[in-house]
Order: sequence, then C-alpha cells, then structure tokens
Amino acid sequence: MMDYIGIGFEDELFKDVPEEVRCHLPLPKGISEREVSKEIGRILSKNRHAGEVPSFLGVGCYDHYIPAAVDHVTSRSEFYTSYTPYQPEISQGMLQALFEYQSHICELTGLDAANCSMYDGATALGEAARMCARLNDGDVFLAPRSLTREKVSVLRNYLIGTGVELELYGWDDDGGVDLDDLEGRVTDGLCGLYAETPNLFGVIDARVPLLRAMTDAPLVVGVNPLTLALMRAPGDMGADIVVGDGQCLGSPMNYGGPGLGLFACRQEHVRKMPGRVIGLTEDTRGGQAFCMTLQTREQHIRRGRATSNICTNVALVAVAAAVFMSYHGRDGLIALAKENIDRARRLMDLVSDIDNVQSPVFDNHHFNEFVVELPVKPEKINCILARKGLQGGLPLSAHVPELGDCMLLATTEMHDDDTQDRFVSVLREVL
Amino acid sequence: MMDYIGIGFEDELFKDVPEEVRCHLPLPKGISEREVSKEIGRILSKNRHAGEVPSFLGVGCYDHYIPAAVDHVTSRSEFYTSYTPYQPEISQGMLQALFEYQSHICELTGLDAANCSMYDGATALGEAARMCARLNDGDVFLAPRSLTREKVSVLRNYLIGTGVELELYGWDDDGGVDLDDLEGRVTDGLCGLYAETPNLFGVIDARVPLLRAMTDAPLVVGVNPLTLALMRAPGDMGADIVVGDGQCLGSPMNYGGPGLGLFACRQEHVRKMPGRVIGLTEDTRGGQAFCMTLQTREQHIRRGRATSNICTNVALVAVAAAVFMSYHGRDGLIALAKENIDRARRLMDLVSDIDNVQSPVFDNHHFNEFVVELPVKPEKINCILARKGLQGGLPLSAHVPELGDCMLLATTEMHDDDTQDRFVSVLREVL
Amino acid sequence: MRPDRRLIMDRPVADGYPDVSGYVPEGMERDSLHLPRVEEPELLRHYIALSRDNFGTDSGPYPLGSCTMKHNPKYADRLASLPSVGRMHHHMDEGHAQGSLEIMRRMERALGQISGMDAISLQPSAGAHGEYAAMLIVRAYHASRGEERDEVIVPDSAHGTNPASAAMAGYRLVEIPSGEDGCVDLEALEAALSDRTAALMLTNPNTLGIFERRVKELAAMVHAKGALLYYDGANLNAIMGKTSPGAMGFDLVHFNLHKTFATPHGGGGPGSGPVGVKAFLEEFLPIPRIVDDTHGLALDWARPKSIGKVNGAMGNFAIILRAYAYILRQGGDGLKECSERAVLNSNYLKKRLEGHYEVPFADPRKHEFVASARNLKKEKGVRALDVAKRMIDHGIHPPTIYFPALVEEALMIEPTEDETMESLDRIADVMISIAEEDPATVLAAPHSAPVGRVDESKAVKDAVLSYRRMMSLREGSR
Amino acid sequence: MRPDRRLIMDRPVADGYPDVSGYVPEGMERDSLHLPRVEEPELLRHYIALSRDNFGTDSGPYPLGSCTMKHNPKYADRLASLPSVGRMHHHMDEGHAQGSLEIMRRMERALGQISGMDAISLQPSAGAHGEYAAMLIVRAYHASRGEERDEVIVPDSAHGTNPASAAMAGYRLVEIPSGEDGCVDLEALEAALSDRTAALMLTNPNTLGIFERRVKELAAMVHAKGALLYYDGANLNAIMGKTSPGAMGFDLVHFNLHKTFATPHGGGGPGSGPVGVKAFLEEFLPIPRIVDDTHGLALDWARPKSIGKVNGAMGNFAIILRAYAYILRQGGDGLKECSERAVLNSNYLKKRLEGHYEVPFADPRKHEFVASARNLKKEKGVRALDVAKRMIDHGIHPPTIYFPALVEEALMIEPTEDETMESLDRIADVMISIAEEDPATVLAAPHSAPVGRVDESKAVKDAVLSYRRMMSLREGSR
Ligand SMILES: Cc1ncc(COP(=O)(O)O)c(C=O)c1O
Ligand SMILES: Cc1ncc(COP(=O)(O)O)c(C=O)c1O
Repeated sequence: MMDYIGIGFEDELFKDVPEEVRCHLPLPKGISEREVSKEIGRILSKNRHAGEVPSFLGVGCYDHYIPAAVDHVTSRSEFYTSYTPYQPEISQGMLQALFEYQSHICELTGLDAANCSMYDGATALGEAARMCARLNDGDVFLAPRSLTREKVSVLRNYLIGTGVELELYGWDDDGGVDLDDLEGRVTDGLCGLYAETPNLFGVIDARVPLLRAMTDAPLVVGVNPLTLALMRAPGDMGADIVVGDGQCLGSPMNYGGPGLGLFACRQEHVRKMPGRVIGLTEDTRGGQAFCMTLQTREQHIRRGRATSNICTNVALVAVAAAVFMSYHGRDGLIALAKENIDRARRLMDLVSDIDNVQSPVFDNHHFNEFVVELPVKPEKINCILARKGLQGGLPLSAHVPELGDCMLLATTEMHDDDTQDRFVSVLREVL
Repeated sequence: MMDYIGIGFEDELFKDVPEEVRCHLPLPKGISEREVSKEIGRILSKNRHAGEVPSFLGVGCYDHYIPAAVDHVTSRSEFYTSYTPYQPEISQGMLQALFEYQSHICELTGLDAANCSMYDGATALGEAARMCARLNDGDVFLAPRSLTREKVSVLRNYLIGTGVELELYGWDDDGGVDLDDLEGRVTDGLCGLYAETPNLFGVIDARVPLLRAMTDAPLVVGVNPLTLALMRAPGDMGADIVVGDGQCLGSPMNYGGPGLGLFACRQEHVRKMPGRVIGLTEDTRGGQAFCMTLQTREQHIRRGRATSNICTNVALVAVAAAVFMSYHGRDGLIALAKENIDRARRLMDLVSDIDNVQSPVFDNHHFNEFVVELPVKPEKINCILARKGLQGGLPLSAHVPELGDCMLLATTEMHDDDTQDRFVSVLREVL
Repeated sequence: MRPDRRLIMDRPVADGYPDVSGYVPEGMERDSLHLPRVEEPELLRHYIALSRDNFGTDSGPYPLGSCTMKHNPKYADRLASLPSVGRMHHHMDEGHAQGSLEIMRRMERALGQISGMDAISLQPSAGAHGEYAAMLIVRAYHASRGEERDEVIVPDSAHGTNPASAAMAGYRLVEIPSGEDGCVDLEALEAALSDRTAALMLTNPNTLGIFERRVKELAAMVHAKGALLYYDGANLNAIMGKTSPGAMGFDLVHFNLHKTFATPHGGGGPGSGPVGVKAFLEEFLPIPRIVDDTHGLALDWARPKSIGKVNGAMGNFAIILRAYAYILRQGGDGLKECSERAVLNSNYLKKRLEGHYEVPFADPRKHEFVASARNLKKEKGVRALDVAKRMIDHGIHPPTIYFPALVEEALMIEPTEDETMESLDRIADVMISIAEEDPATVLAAPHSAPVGRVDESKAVKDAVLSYRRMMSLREGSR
Repeated sequence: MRPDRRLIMDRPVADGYPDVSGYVPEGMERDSLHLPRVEEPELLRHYIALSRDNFGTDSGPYPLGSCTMKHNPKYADRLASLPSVGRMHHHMDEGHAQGSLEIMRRMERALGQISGMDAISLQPSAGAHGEYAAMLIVRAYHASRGEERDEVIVPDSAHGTNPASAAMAGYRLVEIPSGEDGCVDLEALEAALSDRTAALMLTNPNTLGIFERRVKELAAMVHAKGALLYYDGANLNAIMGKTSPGAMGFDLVHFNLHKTFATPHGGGGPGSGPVGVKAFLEEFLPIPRIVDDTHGLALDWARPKSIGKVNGAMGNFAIILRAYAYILRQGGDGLKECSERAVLNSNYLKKRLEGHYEVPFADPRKHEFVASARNLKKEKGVRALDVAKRMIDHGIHPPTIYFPALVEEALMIEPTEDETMESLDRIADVMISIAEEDPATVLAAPHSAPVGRVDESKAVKDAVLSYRRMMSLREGSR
C-alpha cells in the first residue's frame, strides 16, 4: 500500500503535521483482550450493584427486569453496528423498528408525533422548553419546584440561548400541583408550562388534567411511560408536548446512562420539533418503506437555525423500548405497572409502621416511589444502611431543601417481600 | 382453529389416548421469565466457579479465555436455532462453518478427513475403537492404563457390541508409553492401538511417533488440539485416526458438557468413519456449495448397519472451535500453547520447592498439567484447599490406583502469577 | 443468490514457522501449519455473513417432523451464559458445585414426574446416546438375571437411531411392519417376540403422529416374554400432562431435551438425552449418581451394577440447565398446554392440507403427521424433494422428507405449539400453491436461496471433507 | 427485494380494557391503548427479520465520512453487559460505586493524555452535546471575566452541529469561507475576529481530511483577541500519538467516543461526547466532578462556577466503559498505529480513485478525503446520490454525500483503519465500475436492496410519524 501511494514509511503521511505541534502519547502499551477483561473485571468488582446490595433509588432511573429477548434484539450486530439510517434502502430494519417505537410512544402519550429519541428525560425536557419558545412568544417557562437539581440545571442550560426565564411553582399538601401558586404565575408572558405525573415525589397528580384550562401557552407534561398503561394519555389532557425517560422500558440503569429521552407532540407542531423522526413512505415499487424525514429541521441541513443541535441520539435504546413494549403488550404493561404500584404500597405501609417515620409524606396515589420523613438526616441513614449492605433512597435535601429530612424511596418488581422486609427491619433497627 | 377441525374442546384431540394410560402431571404452576431467572440465579449462586475459587483441574476440560467474538458468532440465532443442515440450500452458513472446522482439524492433525463432531473426547475414542473394528479383524484393542476411569468405562461400553476386548498397557518412568510392556501385547490379533500425547499425566510423549512401526493395525492417537500448534501432526506420525476433546478451543467447561469430540482419519477410510461429515460440492449454477455427505454411513439411512448411531452431535461447539482457531490463527495458537506450557512449568517449579512434594513425578515435557506426589492423601488436601477458597487438582487414586498419593495439577493462561503463588503458599501451609 | 463465500483457509499464512524448540521433546517439533489468523473485523463479517445464509427457527416456520423445532427462549440462553454455569469443572469438590448439582437433581425429579419413571440419569449427550445407554442397561439387566437375549424388536416406522443403537449394543435386529392403521401390528409383534427378545423399542405417538392405542396390551405382551419395553422420547411433546411412558407401561425411556424442552438445536447439536427407568432398573444407570449426603448433594460412584460411563463427564449441563429453566417457566399446566397446542396445530395444518396432499391413515394425529406427495409425483413429476425445495423460496423450512419410509414421498410435518394460526395458514397456503403450481418452477427450485439446488451426489463422489483435501486434489489435477 | 414487513401495531389488541381503578386517582383511569402483545417466537422473528434488512459495520465496508465507522470490538460489549455495569444507579453512595468511579477517573486521565487537555468531563451524551457543553463553558468563562462576547466563528466546512450548538447557546454565527487549499482562510479569519468573538470552532484535520498546518498561527490570532479556540474532536482518529488539540493550542475540545474509541453507533446512538479543557477552564466544567476523598473516589457538587448539568445523570457510562476497554486494549502505541493505518488507508483509497473521480485539493489527506461526482454528473447525469445508491448493490455502505457543501457532488470517504487492503481494493473497484457503468443502471439503483429507492419527499409531504397518524389518515381518506 505504501509503495502504491509512493511513500517509504508511514510517518511520511503526517508530513503536513508541523513539528511545532507534534507530541507523544504517554499511555502505556496495549494489552490482550483477555487482560483487558480481567483488568476491567477487577475494577468493576469494587462496585456493589443492585443485585448485591438492594437499592431503593429511583428518580427516573429504575432497576426493572429486562426480558432476554430485548437484549437479543439489540445485540444483533446489523442493528448496533450501524450508523444513523441516512441510506434508507439498507436501513429499513432500524427505520421500521424506530417507527414502531415512535408509534408505541404516540399510543401511550395520545399524541400523533414522536421523535426517535433524545439523550435522556432531562434533555428532552430542556428541548421541550426550547420548542415552547419556538411555538410561542412568552418569556417565562413555568416548571414545578419539585424537580431534581439535575433537571432544573439542564432546563436552565437549555433555555440559555432563548432569553426565556425559568420560574418554579410549588406543590400542595398532597404533593400535587399547588394550583393557587401556579395561578398567580400564569401571565400573558407565559412561554410554556411544565408539569409531571408521576412527579418527583412519585405522586400521580390528579391536578395535571386541570392545567390545560389555565393557559393557551404550550403545555408540556412529563411522564413515566409505565404509568401510562394505567393513566389517561396526556394528549387527552391537552398536553402539547410529552416528555419523560424511557430507561424503564427495557434498559439497564448503567450508572445513569444512556437514558432514553421520550419526546412526543401534536401533529400540527412537528415542523418545530427537535430531533430525528422516521416517516412512512414508499419505495419506487410502491412498497412500504421508511426514512428519516423532516430533516430540514436538523443541524446537518439547517445548521445554525436547526430546531436542535442533536445528531447522535439513543436509537438503540429506543429499539430496546420498542421490543420491551411489544413483549409485554398492553395487558403486560398494565400488569407490570400495577405490580410496581403494589410493591410501592406494600413498602409504604411497612415503613409507616416504624415509629418516628412518616410514610408517605404525601397522601396520594404513588408510582414506584414515595417520600418519607425521617427523624435523622437521610444522608446519615444511608451511611448506616450501606454498612448493612443496603442502598437507601434519595435524600431530598439537595433537590428540594424544604424537604431536608425527607428521603425518596423507590421500589420495583425486582424487590420481593424478603428484600422489602429486610430493608424495613434494618431501617427500624437503625432509627 | 378448533372450529375448523371440528372439535369443541382441545381434549377431544386426545380421544385416542385411552383412559387407562391417562395421568396427571404433578409439577407446580409455571412462573414468569423474571421469576425463573431469579430462582435459577439463586440456585446457581451456591456454585463456586473458577472465577471465584481458582481451580487446578484439567483432565481434558480446561478453563481458557474465550474471545468475545466466539460467543458473538455462536449466539447468532440463524446458527443456533437451526437443525442439522439437511436442506443445504438454506444451511450454507452452518455447512461452510463446519467445513472450515473440519479443515482446521485436518490441518492440525495432518489427516485429510474429519467429521463435524462427536459428543466429547471420550466418546470419540469409543467410536475410534469401533472404527478400528470395522477396519480390521483383530480382537484386542490396546489402550494405555494411564486413562481416566471415565475413558476406560466409555471405551468398554463402546466396544461392547464388537466382541473386541480392551487391554491396557503401562507407562514408563518418564510417564510415556512403556514400550516393553506394549511390545509384549502387540500380537496379530490386534484390532487397534491407542496412545495419547499429551497423555493423562500431561506428558507430551516422544514415544508416540515410534508406535507406527510396531503394528499394521490401525493406530489411534489422542491429542489436545492446542498442543498441536507446537507438536508434529499425528498424521505425520502414522496415525490412522486422531481423537481428542476440543472444549479447549473456545468453549466453557460447563460442568463437563457439552464437550467437543474431535475425530479425524485418513481419506482412504472415510467411508468407515462415524458421524456427520460436510463435503464440498457445487450448486446448479456451478457455484461453490457444501452439503452433508456420505450419509449412507449414517443411521437415518443405513439404520442398523450404520457406522454409528450418532445423530445430534455438537455442531455449535465445533463452530465455536472454528471461530476460536481463526481468531488466533497459527501464530496465536502457538503463542497460547507456549503460554500454557510456561504457566505449567512455573507452577511445577514452585510446587517442587515445597518439602515432601515431588513435582513433577514424571520428568518430561508437559502441557497444561503434571502429576505431583504428596505426603498426604490428595482427597484430604483438596478438602483443606476448599476451605481456603481453592480447588485443587485431580486425585489420581480412582483412575490409576498405583498413583494413589498423586494429584494431577492443571493450570492455564487464566492463572496469573498471583493465583499460582497463592495456591502454592496455601499448599505449603497445609502440608 | 450470492457470490461464493471465500473460505477462511483461502488466506495466506506467514512464511516460516515460529521457533517452538524446547516446548516439546526434540524431534517432535512442528514446522508447518496452514491456519490463517483473521483479525476480528474481518472474522466477524465472515461468520455473520455465513449465519445470514442459514435458516433457524428464529428465521421462520420450521415444521420439521420428528425434530420438534420449538422456539428457543432467550432467557434460557442468558442463564446458560453465567460464569456459575460455564466456569464449573465436573471434577470440582461437590461442595463447590452445590448449585449445579441442585439443578441436576431438580431436573431428574422433573423428568421423573413428566415421564412416570422412577430414576433418571442426565448423562447421555443426545437422544441416540440415551438410546444407547438404555440398550446397555437392557443388556446389564438381562445379564444380571443370567439370561441371554440377543434380539431387539423395532417397528419399521422407527427412527434410524433406534436400530442403530440396538445394533451398536450388539443386538440382532428384528423389524416388524406397521399395520393398516399405521400402528404396530400386534400379530407381527407376537410372532417376533421370543425368549431371545431383549427389548422392544417404540415411540408413542409413533413417527406417523399416531397414538398407539393398544400400548397397554402391547406392553403386557412384551413383559410376558420377559423383555423390556423402551420408549423413544422424541415424541414426548405430544403427550405431556395427558399420559406418560410410565403410565403406558414402558420400562425405560430417553428424553430429547433439545426437542421437548426447547433447548437450541445448534445446527445439529449439542443436545441432551437423559435416560429414565423404572425402579427395578435404577441400579444399572450410569455413574456417578447424585445423592444426598450430610453436607448436601454428592456424587456416588459406588454402584457395582451400573453400566458405568457413556461419556467423559456429567452430561451436557449447559443444555440441562436451559431445559430446567424452560420447565420452571412452563410448569405442569404450561407443559400440558404445550402438548395441547402442538397437537391442535398439527391437526389444523393437516386438515388444511387435505385434498391437496394425500394424508394416509385415519384421524386424529398428535403433534405431527405425514403427508405424501405421491399423487403430485404421479401427476406432475413433482416429488417430495421438489416440494421441499420450493418451500424454501417462501421462507419456510421444509418438512422432513422420505421418512418414515413406509409412506411414499413422505412429508413429515410438525409445526410445534409455537406457530400462530397465521403462520400455519401461511405454511398451508404455500404448500397448496406449490401443489397447484407449474411443475417446471417447482422442479427448478429453490430460486431465491443463497445457492441453487446443491449437487449431493458430486459431494459423495468427491468426498472432499477438508481444505487440505481440496488443495491436494487441485494440485493433483494440474 | 422482500415483501413488506408487517408492523407490530397491525396486530389486534383484545377488546375491553382491564380494570385499573384504584391504581390512579379517580377520573384519571386509562380506558384504551393500542399496544399489541407479541409472543416471543413471533417477536423475535419480527425483529430479527428487521435486523437482516439493516447494514452495519459487521455487514461490510462502511466508509462513511466523518462518522469513523470502526469495528466495534465484542469484548467491550461483553464487559458492558455485566451487572456491575448495568445495575448501578448514579445516585448510589459513592462507596458502592468505586468501580464505576474508577473507570471514569481513569477514562478522564486517558482522554486528557490523548488530547493534551488538563481536565475532562464525561457527562455530555454525544458529540453535539459536548459541543453545547463547551459553548456553555465559553459563555461562563467570558461572563466570569465580565466580558460580553456574542459571536462564534465557524468555517464553512464545519459539521452542522458546530453552528447549531453555538446558536443554541445564544451565539450569533459568523461563517468564514475556506481558502483555495481547503484550509481556513487566515485573512478571512482576521477580518471576522473582533472583541465580540467568543470562540472559533474548528476541527483539525478538517472535514476535507486536510490538516490545518497553520493551526498554531491561527490559535495565536484567536487568543490575541481574547477568544477561545474550540476543537471538534470528531476527527481525532487521524492524529492520535502524532499531535493533540492541546499541542495545537486549543482551549476546549469534545470527543466522540463512538467514533474515535470504537463504541457502537447503535443505529444512531447512544454515543458519548466528553468535553476537555485547559486548566484555566476547569472550574466551569459540568458537575459533579470526580475527586479523591479519604474513603476513595467521590463526587464533588460544590463548584460554584460550574455550568451545572447538561444531562440528568453522569454521562453514558455504558459507552464510556466500552471506550475505556478499547483504550486499554490498544494502549498508546496501538492508538497511534490506528491513526497511522487510518491515514494510510484513506490515502491509498484516494489514490486508487483518482482519475475516476475528481478529488479536489492537494495531498496528503488524513483519515478521510472528499471526492466529487461533478464530472459524472456533467457527463452522464450521474450524481453523488446515484453513485451511493449503486454502491449498495455491491454490499458496500455509501460514503457521506453532499457534505461538506463546499465540494460539489461531494462523496466524503473515511475507510478507517479496520478495512484490509483487499477490502479497500473492492471499494475502489466498485466505485470505478460505477463511474464507467451505463448510467441507466446507476440511476435506477439500488437493484438488490431490501427495498427500491425510497421516496423521501413523500415522507416529508405526508409527515406520518406514527401508526396512529397513519390510521387516522387512512380513516380520513375513506
Ligand atoms: C424419533 C427420534 N428418535 C431419536 C432421535 C435421536 O435423537 P438425537 O438426534 O438427539 O440423537 C430422533 C432425532 O431426530 C428422533 O426424531
Ligand atoms: C465533524 C463532526 N462533528 C460533530 C459531530 C456530532 O457528533 P454526535 O453525532 O456525536 O453528536 C459529528 C457527527 O457526525 C461530526 O462528524
């Protein structure tokens, strides 16, 4: 090859790299596949994963059972070694799988259009806020104060270029939207309104359907897709945009990433939507075909005026979600959602039996998680639990300082009675 | 469907099953995929696998590193969910992979024909003995006394229908064939002669190339395919049939099964060979194609007069071996074989430093394993090692009672210096 | 159709041979080996391309009679890939292997309950191997009673492994013809039975998919002569929860875990062929046996009457584990439902094909049935083989053909319980369309497979089984 | 070409809706959902069939320019599937997550060494996300100095994400044209720079595969104006071990782990887009930061000047892990060799295509080059798009087309280091044969793909993004 190009040694190919910028790469020598596996295995063995140390963390990222069929599909190398389906003729598989994903999400949310993923739930929310700014002139985006610090920070960062300000409204005694507080904040200058159900507190909020009547500004609703098997579609509640995290649909927690940013909207707004979308069309023979579409919204065509800068998304996670949803189907998802509520109710009751603990803090319908108030700093409790081989819930102090003595406890179908009982008995012991 | 068939309830389909043979299936109710995984996971967690408890067992079944590429190929569902390639037009993938496997085995063994697998090394030996009986009239099959009780028993069981008797010959001081003993046993009535290199003692036996000159009866040589990267091909030593276990070529130990029975022979004898073989041919367009061939030797055609009863074999394990061999290639296999010898030498030296221990018992070239003589019953040592989180080698008493105080210690590239050192220091401590 | 796939061996290997001296005894050093190394990117493309030329149950309907091509559930594979399965050596101290032993013990119990047998050995590596183990047990049993019996009776509809296994065990074969109804002809059986008879090998339902209703009577006849009755378990999928070999009067049985219990066929294997026996034969089962011990489960080798070993280790644990996972998942009711649906599917498909293909023998069938292309052959020159090849063009794996031999131009069809009604209709529609199609199209099939029809006789003539042989022939012909 | 693949949603769902009352507040109960359940056998056939209609790097050559379609090594996937990767929650006590944290800490160090940057954040989820994080850092930096700078300069050859990210961060874009030599026109740059300039975004080698030799000079110009110099790391695969963004004078950089470090592209994602900065910018990096603590590694949230969070968690750990495994495997020398081979492959393929396709700009190229179908279009009416579609028929994934826009009928080709010479020759032979072929054949391509050429404008017109929409249009049209 070098002969053919007419060079004597490989470094001649780098003669255009000036001496002044040359440098050496001070990494150690390479090692064999076996050694890599051993070394990484050794490092990872320092982790205590949820299979070893039962974990009661949730907040948008859950330890659910992943059917083996899901992994089998995503490990098909035709899928996972492919790039973005820019050439539809040899990408029909990925395109159809993503179209099916979009379709499932549309069914769940009650909207007609969905994109084929954003990075995660938080960035989907950020993009939704930006989309509101495209749909509407207002200068304030309203969101609940019951958000994780992560979401608030991402939201602020995504609004930075729009000139829209973020304003937060409060919650009521039952953990739902504080309608009075919200009322006072809804003005003509409203760019968009965001609410969640279930929200940070795990509360399925009966007040979210009331919000549509309060403003003409775009309404963004944040959801957990599993809850949607039981709960009315946000599209039917008047939502213009629905966001959420779909990690719970067949993906591991992976120390937080990748997640799966769900994003759906009304058909009339598709051209203002961020992210990639797959559309139905035909091939030259008139057969069914799919392709990426509405690409003029996107950065590779519209560049600085694109609806978003997103390019690489999390397509494979969306495929996993599509398989997961088809594996369960409607009735399977309903059963799974119910099981998760039942697990949460059981834990809630057990914890409430402990003296000095209020469980739940909010008397409402919950999904997966609920807030408990402890007589000791939650951070301290978690330290003690850790020593006993348990991972407690999320201390809320860093997120909603008003609930500084509270912990958000999550449970899923992965926790059997024994696991919950053990947790509760250790908790009782240490309090 | 029932309507169409004209039945009212499913049990009508069983009306031909007389009441007198009806019975109930007293198994518990089915459980979900998640529950199955949890239950089996719970049971399996009682195991202490070689990644947790370093193991010094070998005897034809070794803990080698399996490249991830191997697993990726064998988990392609087009491969593993297919049946025996009776329909060559839609089985070219499996057929070519198996042809490549046969080809690799032929290169290693120096013979022109190989079948596409037997159950394991022991049954391959049994089938080889039976093939000798087809090739030759004699009534004695000679094999070394240095065999595991498993191999001896299988060999007897496979010879049962042939009328041929099994006779065992001894070993010399260096662990190789005792030529004098053998000489005395080689008679005109010899049906076949079997020798191994490396043998039970891990000895690469320089006397095996001398055997061809001793008899005209078929010579069967048992090998470890990894050793063949360093050792002359048995075909070049005059072997008529080569057998062995190919588990070491990319398959897990799996508590003993499946293994991979290697079986190769001279071209002139292919029609007497047991098992399935894949042959090269053409399709109607004159393109390269493969198919199962010489099927008239097999049970589904020749029935009672087949060369063997084998039907289902271990094709997928053979595919894994093909991928493993191509992944390493000649030079990779040589490096791996050398590493295994180096590991064994290191361990041998370390153990020999312990007082009261003879290591190795046989002063010879070894592959993977070697015999050590201990001052205490090996079974007892193993109990103590087990308590210290180690799995010792194989006590030889049940196999070759003459070596009742000996243990066969095996090591592979999976044991790093630390692991060997720990083993030796624990051994020193307990002796 | 695709271009020829290159062979791995068609790649070069570097000249010279690395120095191996000192590693093997002097004079034994290797000095050549044609084994090309292929870097991972190319290696995977090669094998993935090959896989894409292959058809499995995950590719489409696979109604291959007698083979029970069930769907292989992925949870079972995932469990089998755990290190606590793979990195276990069968010689480990029992204390280290309590998990594996418990799985095996539970599996023995489950198979006992399913089959009505009293004791199970999981050792045999496949169905035929289980047959062989069983024949060795038959030998050991009669020998222990000082009886010399040297004949085994096999119906003409039996699978080839039955006679082959009996012959391997040194038995003389006595074949008996099937009756008009496709069942064992009891008169012929009576005539064949004698005090030389060691055993009768039978599967029920038989390979025609017909249930031998008079099995109790038949068992009595066999037992009356002091012979044993052996059950070929390949057809167990038809009867779970309805009857069992034990209830029917069988003394020994083998299972095909890779058929009845949904483990992968792996392109030909590995499978697993446990053997089950009534209590009076337990002492002959292969060693070691799993037993209880003060510390938990243990392996017992001290069984003087045992036939010994049939393979080098403990059986195909990785397969046994998958099958056990499947049994847990289904449970008793689920297994019964499998049989019911398998039989329903078979009868539905049979009914759909009637009128287009001859389907000899009377209703009902169990999990499979045998159709015949005899009329097609007579009328249009289209044989069972041609029908099979043409089915390939429609993405359906052909049925088993030319077996059992007692049906001319046999097409042996077993859809299993996993096909949906829609899929059964597609199989039927395709087979019917082929029966009605221009024979020229059928005879030239397949048209859309990776290769055209393969010349099997050339393969036999040349007997080229390796690259080595291929090259030496090529050099020879120059 | 294959029959239409049915949609999952085309299946029925049982009538009625299971009772969900009591599980959600009254009045919020769901009462309909069209989400068919598909049993595993059919489910897998469906998705496996779909996968077979898709082309990945494991299927064949994938010389897609700018995307660095390396082989994705399987050991990395295997490691990523461990429960100690998957079953870790990012809010776990640090004490439970020392393994994950150590991987991340080591990865930060390795990326620092590769890029010559002083501090790394692994948080951004992809390349564009890293760009955005970097732009937020640029904002925070200038704001911290009390400067108001509202412009970002981007060359016309930049990837679309560069201007999009800058715009999203609120910057006005100033685009500068490339010079005759395909490099940044330094005069144009000088003219564009001002005290409003917040940053210049650049990739080197640029998207034409040309190394910007005067990068030091350029850096000096940018810094002289008080602006920052940002490196788009998508082309890092060209220069590892030869130079680094740090050595070239860049202040911030993003990485594409899914390009340079061989993690799977996943049909569009997930990827990972860490951002690296020189020491003076460290305080602005996203939180939390991984720090040492008495008990081991810990997360530090107390960084008042930090831009905060760019996503909800810690970054795409499952991707970071794979990339770290790859870096360990290659080591320093291996990464350098990757770059050398990538550049060699690119120059070899370029040379093979010269004379058949125009390849504007002077030698040498780095890891990719841009050819043009301009002459083909003029002479035969064959556009870059047509060449691309025709390549599909030969089992080769087409190059990136129509980017960068400054080359007419651009074919942007990046073979990566993983293609063998044989494979490069095949790509060249195919592309040359297409240039010489009857244009009618090319214009009608692809001929052998699962579908014919896809009507992309109909998709835009209809904008049917879901089954729901599809059905409501169908009902509407009745
Ligand atoms: C009826 C019958 N018996 C026995 C066997 C042999 O089983 P195996 O292939 O597992 O050896 C088969 C396999 O096809 C069969 O169909
Ligand atoms: C030059 C260049 N910059 C930036 C990006 C954006 O990276 P990502 O797709 O990871 O967001 C790409 C991706 O194609 C690229 O090629």
